[in-house]
Amino acid sequence: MTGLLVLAVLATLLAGTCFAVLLDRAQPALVAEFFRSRVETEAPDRLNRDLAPAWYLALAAIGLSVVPFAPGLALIDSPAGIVIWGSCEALIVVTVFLHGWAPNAPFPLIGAYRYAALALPVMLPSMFVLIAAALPAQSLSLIAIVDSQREIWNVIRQPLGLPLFLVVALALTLRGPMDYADGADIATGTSAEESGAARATWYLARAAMLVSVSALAATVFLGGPLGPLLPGPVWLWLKTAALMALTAWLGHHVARPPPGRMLTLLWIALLPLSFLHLAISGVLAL
Amino acid sequence: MTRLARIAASAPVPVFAAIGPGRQAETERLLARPGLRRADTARDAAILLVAGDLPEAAAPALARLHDQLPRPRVTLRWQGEGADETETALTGAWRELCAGGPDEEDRLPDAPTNAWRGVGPHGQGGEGMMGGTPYGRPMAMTGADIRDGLQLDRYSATLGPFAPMLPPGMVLDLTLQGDVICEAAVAEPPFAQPAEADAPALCAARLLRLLGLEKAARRVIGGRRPGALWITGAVPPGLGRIGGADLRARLAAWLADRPVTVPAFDLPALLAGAEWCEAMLILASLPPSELIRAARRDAAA
Amino acid sequence: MTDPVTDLVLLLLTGFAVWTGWRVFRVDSMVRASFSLMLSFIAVGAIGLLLSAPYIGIATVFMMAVEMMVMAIFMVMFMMNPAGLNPMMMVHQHGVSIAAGLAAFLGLGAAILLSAPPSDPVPPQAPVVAQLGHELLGPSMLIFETAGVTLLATMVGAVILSSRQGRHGAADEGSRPPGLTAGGAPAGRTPGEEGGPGHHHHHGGHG
Amino acid sequence: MTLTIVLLGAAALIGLGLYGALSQQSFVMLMMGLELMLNGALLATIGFWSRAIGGMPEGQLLAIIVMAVMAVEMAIGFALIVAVYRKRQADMTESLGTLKH
Repeated sequence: MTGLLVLAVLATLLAGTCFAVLLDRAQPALVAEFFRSRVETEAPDRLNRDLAPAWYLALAAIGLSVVPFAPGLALIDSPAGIVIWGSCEALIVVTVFLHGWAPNAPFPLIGAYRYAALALPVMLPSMFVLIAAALPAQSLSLIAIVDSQREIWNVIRQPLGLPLFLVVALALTLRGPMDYADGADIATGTSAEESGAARATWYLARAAMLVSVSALAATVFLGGPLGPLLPGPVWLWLKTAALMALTAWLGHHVARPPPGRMLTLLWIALLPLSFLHLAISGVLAL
Repeated sequence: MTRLARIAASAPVPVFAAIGPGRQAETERLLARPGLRRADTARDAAILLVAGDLPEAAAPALARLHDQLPRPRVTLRWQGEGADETETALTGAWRELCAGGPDEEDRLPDAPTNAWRGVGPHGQGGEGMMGGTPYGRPMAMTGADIRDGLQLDRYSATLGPFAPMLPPGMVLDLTLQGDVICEAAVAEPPFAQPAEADAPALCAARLLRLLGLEKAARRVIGGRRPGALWITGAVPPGLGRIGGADLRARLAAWLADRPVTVPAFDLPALLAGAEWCEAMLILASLPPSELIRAARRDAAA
Repeated sequence: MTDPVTDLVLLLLTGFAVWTGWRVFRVDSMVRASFSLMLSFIAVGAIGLLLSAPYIGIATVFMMAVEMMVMAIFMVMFMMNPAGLNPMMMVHQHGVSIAAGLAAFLGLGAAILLSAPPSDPVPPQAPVVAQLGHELLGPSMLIFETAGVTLLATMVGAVILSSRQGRHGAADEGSRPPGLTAGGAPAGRTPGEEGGPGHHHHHGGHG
Repeated sequence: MTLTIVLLGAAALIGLGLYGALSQQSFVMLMMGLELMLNGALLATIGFWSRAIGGMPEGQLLAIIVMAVMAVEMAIGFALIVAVYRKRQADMTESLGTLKH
């Protein structure tokens, strides 16, 4: 059974990554990247530079492996599944920072700094939203959260949850309005010095992360594998794909404000909003 | 030509443009075509497009830029030809590259441009671990902070003339704390551009690119609606205010296809204290003609 | 509960935690120092998982990743050599410190080896996370709430301490208390007697 | 056996942390030493809770408290560093002869 689940996680990650690349219409450009060489910077932190994409991928895999593929069936069946996802989020920030730190160049470092400054406040709404979803389930386990949505999905029971989490998803996958690590104004920031396979791997890792963020959102807000007729995994894949498409669309079609403005929005608007969301969900869950 | 290489060749051509005097508008329109992709960093490009005749002073910078492109790479010069021939030339060159065509050697030796000149216990220059100019680069030193007085390290750098986020030809001497610009001085004004560079569509597209809306920028240059959300709302109100109008107003005017004129302004004062992204937005929100006039004044002074 | 495999993994994880903790003071790059400390914490979190404390273990990873991120940012802000491009050893009273560290380790180690702690492992399949929750919001609620209030006070205090606005003016200008008599000399010491802002950059020589 | 390994590891971490806290000149490195000691304390707490007291919930509570202490130490520590640096441009323990202006 475990072997089957490992296979399912890896297959989902692989297929989902391909789907994400298709969503960005980036497949030929991606292939082309692999034909190109890497340019060395002066005195880089080689270890971290080479490991950052690998860590990003690994975190995507871990994040996906807490997601139940069928009711009561997840690879990592932990009583604190949501906290595992939370630690993945925290480690993603570290990974992106290292990716910008490693090349020892100004624009990547600016990107890394910006991302750290923006992602830490994003972490708070994410935690509130996830805890709010855990309240009706009376458990931190994602399996219990899925079971708690048998009558009514969280997206209806807690309408603010999914929109708030989409912001988190954009931040974790470095997309569009939340792409403060790799923006155009700093010459693609943490990737500014990367070329060839390294650049392509970083992009692939971001695509893989889009898969696991969407899968988690589908589990927490759309009932994950729950659904009529079709088997559980299929429902999970369908919902994940839908959320991936939505996130990618937002990434391509929403403008990115300067960091200062976004910080203000995060602290002044999003944080109180997620507080409110948590309070309401708590009262409703009583 | 292998199958993979054929797929790669079908990708939009990654071009990094070194735009010369008078060629900004044409180049921007050319690179907005669907078959081409304007790389945000030289590392992401395969073809270096040199548009127009660059002044002699820019030659060393061009050589450095050329060496920043990852190999295999190729340089194309765009003199008088029409946009269509150039597009065909670019696509052809890209095909050749993917098929393992000719590559270009580095133009500069892969060595520091300046001597090491280090003193101090570890030869990094300056006193102890501070100061000094190893390899001709000034080490970061603490300096007054313009926001809340926390005196952290200042990083000084010279940017341009081909920096993708700056107007072509512009060279800025910047002093940064983190991503906040403490001091900005114009070392070289941008290359002269014809009035066509002030076309509302092009100006709007420059801002849209900085706002992370690559596709919208292409659409606007193609004369269509940007088709994106929260464009003017994303710009902080009151940013880059010159005379009556702020950046938001100028962007709105350009999106409505109305030309914008701004009264005379002091560029360094406009940039000092701005966060990096805001500063780049401000630069892109000034019509090239006005920007060039102001920059020339500062460079002369 | 003492199956050799668990013990071996434990041994490896503990060794990793200690080794990364040692690296913290050996690497030249401050960022590497922060993140090797993070690795040490992550190893401890993994040990927690292994010792059937899932929530504590994972929460450790979560908290420490964020904390070390902040730590790294402060490192780059304040250290003169964050990238570790130059070798760096900034220590004082080195011998004493080594002695104290060794003494602490040996003392505690001796205590551990000489004493016989009771062996009463967690019953397997015990709902430890639920137990923790009920404990936090049940018998120990007061402790839990106190911790919460302490954290709130910390936030307020941290903001006050780090903001520029001092009690009697901008902090970096040396906020001066008002005079004891109207228009009299400010109370307290005058700035610059000792350790005033003459101390620009002691970094020299700490190579 | 298990408990002994864990406790010895904790002791080593505490020793290392003490060394760091005493020897480092930079405030930030000094705080790393403190964190390391707390890390050892956390490890010992987990070990005892899991192997010596039959999983009494109070043990986990103590671990939570240790983490809260870490958070407080970090926040106040960095706030103090910023406050001192504002006044003295000093990030070295030696630069602090006095705690007044």
